[in-house]
Amino acid sequence: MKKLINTPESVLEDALAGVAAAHPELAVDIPNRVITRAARPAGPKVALISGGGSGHEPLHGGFVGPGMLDAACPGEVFTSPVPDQMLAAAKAVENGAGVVFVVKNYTGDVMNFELAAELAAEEGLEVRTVLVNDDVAVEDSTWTAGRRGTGATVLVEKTAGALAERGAPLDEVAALGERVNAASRSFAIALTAATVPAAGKPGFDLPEDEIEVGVGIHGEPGRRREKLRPARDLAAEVVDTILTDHHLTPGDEVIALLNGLGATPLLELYVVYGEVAARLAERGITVARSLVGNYVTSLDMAGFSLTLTKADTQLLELWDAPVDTPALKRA
Amino acid sequence: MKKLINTPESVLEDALAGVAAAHPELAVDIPNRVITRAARPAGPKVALISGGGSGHEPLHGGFVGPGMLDAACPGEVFTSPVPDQMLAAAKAVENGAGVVFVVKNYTGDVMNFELAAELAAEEGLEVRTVLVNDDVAVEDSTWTAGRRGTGATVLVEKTAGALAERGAPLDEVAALGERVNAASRSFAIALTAATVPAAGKPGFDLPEDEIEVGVGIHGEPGRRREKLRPARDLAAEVVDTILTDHHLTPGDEVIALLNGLGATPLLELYVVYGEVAARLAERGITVARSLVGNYVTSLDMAGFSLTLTKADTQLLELWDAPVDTPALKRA
Amino acid sequence: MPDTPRFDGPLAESWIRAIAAAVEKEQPRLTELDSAIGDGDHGSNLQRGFTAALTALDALGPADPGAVLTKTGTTLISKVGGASGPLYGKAFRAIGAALPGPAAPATLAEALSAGLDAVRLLGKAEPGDKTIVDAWTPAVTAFRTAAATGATLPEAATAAADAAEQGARDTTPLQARKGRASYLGERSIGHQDPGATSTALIFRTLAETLTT
Amino acid sequence: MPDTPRFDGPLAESWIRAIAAAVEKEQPRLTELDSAIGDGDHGSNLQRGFTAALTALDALGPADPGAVLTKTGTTLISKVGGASGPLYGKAFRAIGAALPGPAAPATLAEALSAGLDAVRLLGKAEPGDKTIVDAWTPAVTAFRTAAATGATLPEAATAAADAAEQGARDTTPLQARKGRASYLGERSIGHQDPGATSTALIFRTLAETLTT
Ligand SMILES: Nc1ncnc2c1ncn2[C@@H]1O[C@H](COP(=O)(O)OP(=O)(O)O)[C@@H](O)[C@H]1O
Ligand SMILES: Nc1ncnc2c1ncn2[C@@H]1O[C@H](COP(=O)(O)OP(=O)(O)O)[C@@H](O)[C@H]1O
Ligand SMILES: [Mg+2]
Ligand SMILES: [Mg+2]
Ligand SMILES: [Mg+2]
Ligand SMILES: [Mg+2]
Repeated sequence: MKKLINTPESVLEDALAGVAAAHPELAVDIPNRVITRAARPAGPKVALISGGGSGHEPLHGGFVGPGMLDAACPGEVFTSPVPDQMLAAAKAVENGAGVVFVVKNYTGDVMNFELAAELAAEEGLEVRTVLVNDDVAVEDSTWTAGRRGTGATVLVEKTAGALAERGAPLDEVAALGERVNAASRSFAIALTAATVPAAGKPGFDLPEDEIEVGVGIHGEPGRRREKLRPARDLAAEVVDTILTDHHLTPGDEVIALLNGLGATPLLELYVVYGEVAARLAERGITVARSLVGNYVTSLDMAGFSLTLTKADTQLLELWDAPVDTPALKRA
Repeated sequence: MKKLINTPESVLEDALAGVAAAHPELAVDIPNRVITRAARPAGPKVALISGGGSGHEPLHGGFVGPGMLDAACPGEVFTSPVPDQMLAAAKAVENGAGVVFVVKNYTGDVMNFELAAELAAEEGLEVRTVLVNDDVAVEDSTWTAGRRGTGATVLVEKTAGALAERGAPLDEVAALGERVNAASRSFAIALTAATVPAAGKPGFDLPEDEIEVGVGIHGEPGRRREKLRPARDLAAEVVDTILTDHHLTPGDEVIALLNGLGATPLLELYVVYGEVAARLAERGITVARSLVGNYVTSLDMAGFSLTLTKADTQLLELWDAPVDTPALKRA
Repeated sequence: MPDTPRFDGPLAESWIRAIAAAVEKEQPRLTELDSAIGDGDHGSNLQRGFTAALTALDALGPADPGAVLTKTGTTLISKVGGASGPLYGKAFRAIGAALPGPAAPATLAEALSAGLDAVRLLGKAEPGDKTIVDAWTPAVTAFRTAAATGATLPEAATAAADAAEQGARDTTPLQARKGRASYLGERSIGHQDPGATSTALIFRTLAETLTT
Repeated sequence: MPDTPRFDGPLAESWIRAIAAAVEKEQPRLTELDSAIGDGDHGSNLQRGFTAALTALDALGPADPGAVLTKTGTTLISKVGGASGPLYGKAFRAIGAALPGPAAPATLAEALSAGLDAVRLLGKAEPGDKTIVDAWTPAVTAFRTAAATGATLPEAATAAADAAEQGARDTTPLQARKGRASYLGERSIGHQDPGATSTALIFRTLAETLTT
C-alpha cells in the first residue's frame, strides 16, 4: 500500500488538521470530528447536517458553507460516524429552525443517524432525516438493505442547502431533499478497487482487463464483472441502465453529475462525459446543467459514476443559487 | 492499461467534445484545438493565452474564463501544442491590447510558442511571452534545459488574468506574470508513474515501496528514488527543499498550492497539507492563502507537488480577485 | 435459592473485560469473515469499541451490573460507528436497563431478551436475514429455557453460548437480507455472518466468565 | 557538367516520401531510444508529421524542390508539436528556401547547411549537447566537402549519411544539455540520442533516394 499518510490509525485526524489549516472559512472541531462554517448564519435558518465515512472527499466536509451544509460529520474511513458527532454538530449549528440530517442509505449510517436523531430530540431539537438512495445497481427490494446513497447526495445537499439558506421552514427543506432524491438515479463503474489504509490492500481483486459494473462507493460489488470496453460503450450502458430505472421520457430535462471515483484523470472524465452527453441526446434527454469532476470519491478507486436528476424550474433555480464551499462555488 | 477512453489516438478530441458538452460558458474549437470563453470580454483587454500538452487537467482549459485565461491550446497528451493552435487562439481572442503567452519551460513548449509568436507578429499582433520555470528539482544551469514549469502556472495565470481583466496594459501584465514566476518555487513527489494512453504502460517503474523525489509532471526523473516515508517526513522535506532554493525568511508570507498529481485521494492531500502547514509554521513562514486540490495533474500519477509563492499586497489582492472558470471560481 | 450466585456488578465488568480480550484475539477471524461478505472492518470496529469500554469502566469504578452494561452500551455507540456499533450499543444499554441489581438466571434471561429486542427494533432484521439476530435469538431461547428449568447461571449461559454458536454456523447457507452483505445477493450464501459470529463470541465469553 | 543529375522537385518529393516510410519502419526504435532518456514519443511525433506531409504533398502536386521542402517544413510545424516538430519544421523550411530550383551538389550542401543553422538558431544547442545537431553537423560537413571535390549527388549524400550515423552513434557517451534528456543529468550518458538518430535516418534516406 502506497499512501500519503502518517499512520492508518491517524488518517482522519491528520486530514482534519489539514482541512483546518487549508480552510479558515471552516471551523474544524478535531476531537469531536465536526466541521462547521466559521461564520454562523445570521438569522434563524434550518441547519443542514450530513456525514458519513471518510474517503469520499470532498463529500461531505467540502460542501460546508453558505448555500449548502451547515455541518459535516466525518467517520473513520468507510465507516459511518457515531451519533455523538451528529449530536455535537446539531448543537453547534442549530439556529432556531430545526435540523435536517442528510443520510446516505447504508445500514451503519442509517442507524447511527437514527440514534443521533433520538439524542437530539431528547435535547429538544427538531430533526428531520432525508435518506439518499440513488444507486440503481442495487435492487430496492425487501431482499436487500435498499439502494445505496451515492452521487445524488451532492444534489440533495446543494438544493436543500439553497432552500434552507433562503429561510424555508424545516418540513419544506426536508421535503425538497426527499423530492430531489426521488428524482435522482446513479450508476457507477470501477476500473480498480480502493485501498482502505487500515486494510492495507485493495478491497477487491480485479484482473487487469476487467471492470466492476455497478460498484458501490465502498467497493461494494456491482451487478457483474466484464471486460473493459471503450468509453463510448460504457457511457451508453450507464445512461441506458439509469434511464431504464428512472422512466425518463424524451423531452425531459436533467441535471447530470459525472463523478470521478478518485483516481480517474479529469481528461478521461471529459472523454466519458462527451459520450454520456451524446447518448443522452440520442435518447432525447436534455442536459439542463452538468457537473464533471471528483465529488463523491472512493479513495483511490479509478472509475466514474453518473447521476441523473430529473430537473424542473425549482430544482434548476436552487441548483444555480449561490454557494460558497471548498468544493463547490457559484457566484 | 485500464483507461476510460475510446482509442489512444482520439483521446484529445474526445475529451474536447466532453469539455464542450459540459461547459456552455466555453467555446471549444475542436478542429483547431482551441478553448476560449463563449462570451468575449467587452472592452479592449490584454488577451492571456496558455497551452501545453494534455494530461494536466484542469490546466489549462479549466482556467479559461473571466479573471483568468482568454484561451487555452491543448496539445496531444504530454506533447506541446503546435504554433497553429496558438495563432488561431491569438486571432480569436486578441482584443486590441495585445497578447500574453504563458509558457511552461519545456523545450517543445518554448519552441512551439516561439514560432507562434513569430507568426502572430507577422499578422500584426503584439505578443509577450511569460516563461514559467518553478520546479526546483532541476538545477537551473547551462547543463540543463532549465527548471521545468509546473504549479506556478496556476499562480501566474490567476494573477496575470486578474490584472488583464482590469485593463492593465500589455507590458504590465507580462511583467506581473514574470514577477509571480520569479516569486514561486515548486517541488513534487510521485508514488506511481503516469500511463500515457498511446504508450500503454507506465512511464517509469517504481517498486511498491519507493517514491520518486522531485518528479516532473510528465514523469521526468527527479533527484532520487527512496523508500516511502510518512507524510510528515515527506512534507517537511518538500518544504525544506523549496525554502533552501527560495531564500524565504521567517516572517515572509506565501501563497501555498498543494497540488494532487491526479490519482491521489483528496483525503491524503489534506493529510499532507496539514503537515506542510505545520512545517511552514515551524520555519516561521506564514501561509496567507492556500489551495488544496488537483490543479496541475499528470494523468493517473499518484503524488503531490507543493508550490510556494512569496506573497505581497498586490499578489494577494490579485489572487483574491473574482474568477469564474471551470476549475477555479471566486466571487 | 440463596446459594445460587447472582449476576452482579463485578461479574458484569468481568464479562465486558473478557469480551474485550476475546475480540482482540479473534479480530483477524472477524475481519476475514467481514472481508468475504462485508467491508472487512467488523473486527477492528469491535476492538475499538470494547477497548474504549474498558477505559470507561475504569473511570466508572465499582457499580451495579445495570450501570456497567449501560456504560458499555453507551461507549459502543459513541466509539464504533458502522452497523455493529449502534446494534451492540443499544443491546448492552437494554440489558443494563433491565438489571437494576444483582440478577438471578431468570432476570438475566429477560435482560438478554431485552437486548435482542433492542437489536431487532433498531435493525429491523428477522431471523434468517443472516445477522446478529440469528445467533442472539437461539441464545436467548436457550438461556430462558435453562433458567426456567432451574439451571444455574453457568449452566444457562453455557446453553446460550452453544445455541449462539450453532446459530452463527447456521447463517452460512443463508442469503443476507440486511446490512452490507445483502448487496451481494446470492453471493452472500456460503459464508458465515461476522455479526452472528461476534454474538456467539459474546455469549461464549459470558459462559466462561460465569463458570470460572 | 550537364550530365550530373540535379536535386529537383520529384527527387525532393521522393525524399520526403522515403523519410515517411523509414520513420514508419523505424518508429519502434526511435520510441525506444526516446523512452530511455526522453518521453517515448519521438517515433510517433515524426510519424504523425511525415504522414501529414504526404497528404500535403499530394495536395501540392508537382512543384520545385523549394516548394516541396517548404511545404514539408510547414506541415511538420503544424502537426508535430514537441521539440522535434519546430526543429525539423524550421530545418526543412530553411532547406526549401535555399532551393528555388533544381540544385547541383554544392547548392544542396548550402541548403542543408541552412537547415542546420535553422535548428541551431531555434534550439540553441551546441555540438556535443546530445541533440539533432550532433548528427546534422558532421553530415553537412561531409556533404559540403564531397561536393567541393566534385562528388555527384549520390556520392555526397552517402558521405553525409555515413557521417550522420557516426555522429548519432557518437552521442551515446555524451551527457545531454538540451531538451528533455538534460533533466537526467549524468543518467543520460550511455544512451544514443533519438533526435540524432532520426537525423541520421533522414540523411540515409536522402542517399538512398538519390542512389536509386
Ligand atoms: N439490520 C441489521 N440487524 C442486525 N444485524 C445487522 C444488521 N445489519 C448488519 N448487521 C450485522 O452487522 C454486521 C456487520 O457489522 P460491521 O462490519 O461492524 O458494520 P458495517 O457493516 O457497517 O461495516 C453484519 O455481519 C451483521 O451481522
Ligand atoms: N534544443 C535542441 N536543439 C536541438 N535538438 C533538440 C533540442 N532539444 C531537443 N532536441 C532533440 O529533440 C529530440 C526529442 O524530440 P521529441 O521526442 O520529438 O520531442 P520532445 O522532447 O518534446 O518529446 C531529442 O532527442 C533531441 O535530439
Ligand atoms: Mg464498515
Ligand atoms: Mg514529447
Ligand atoms: Mg463491516
Ligand atoms: Mg519525446
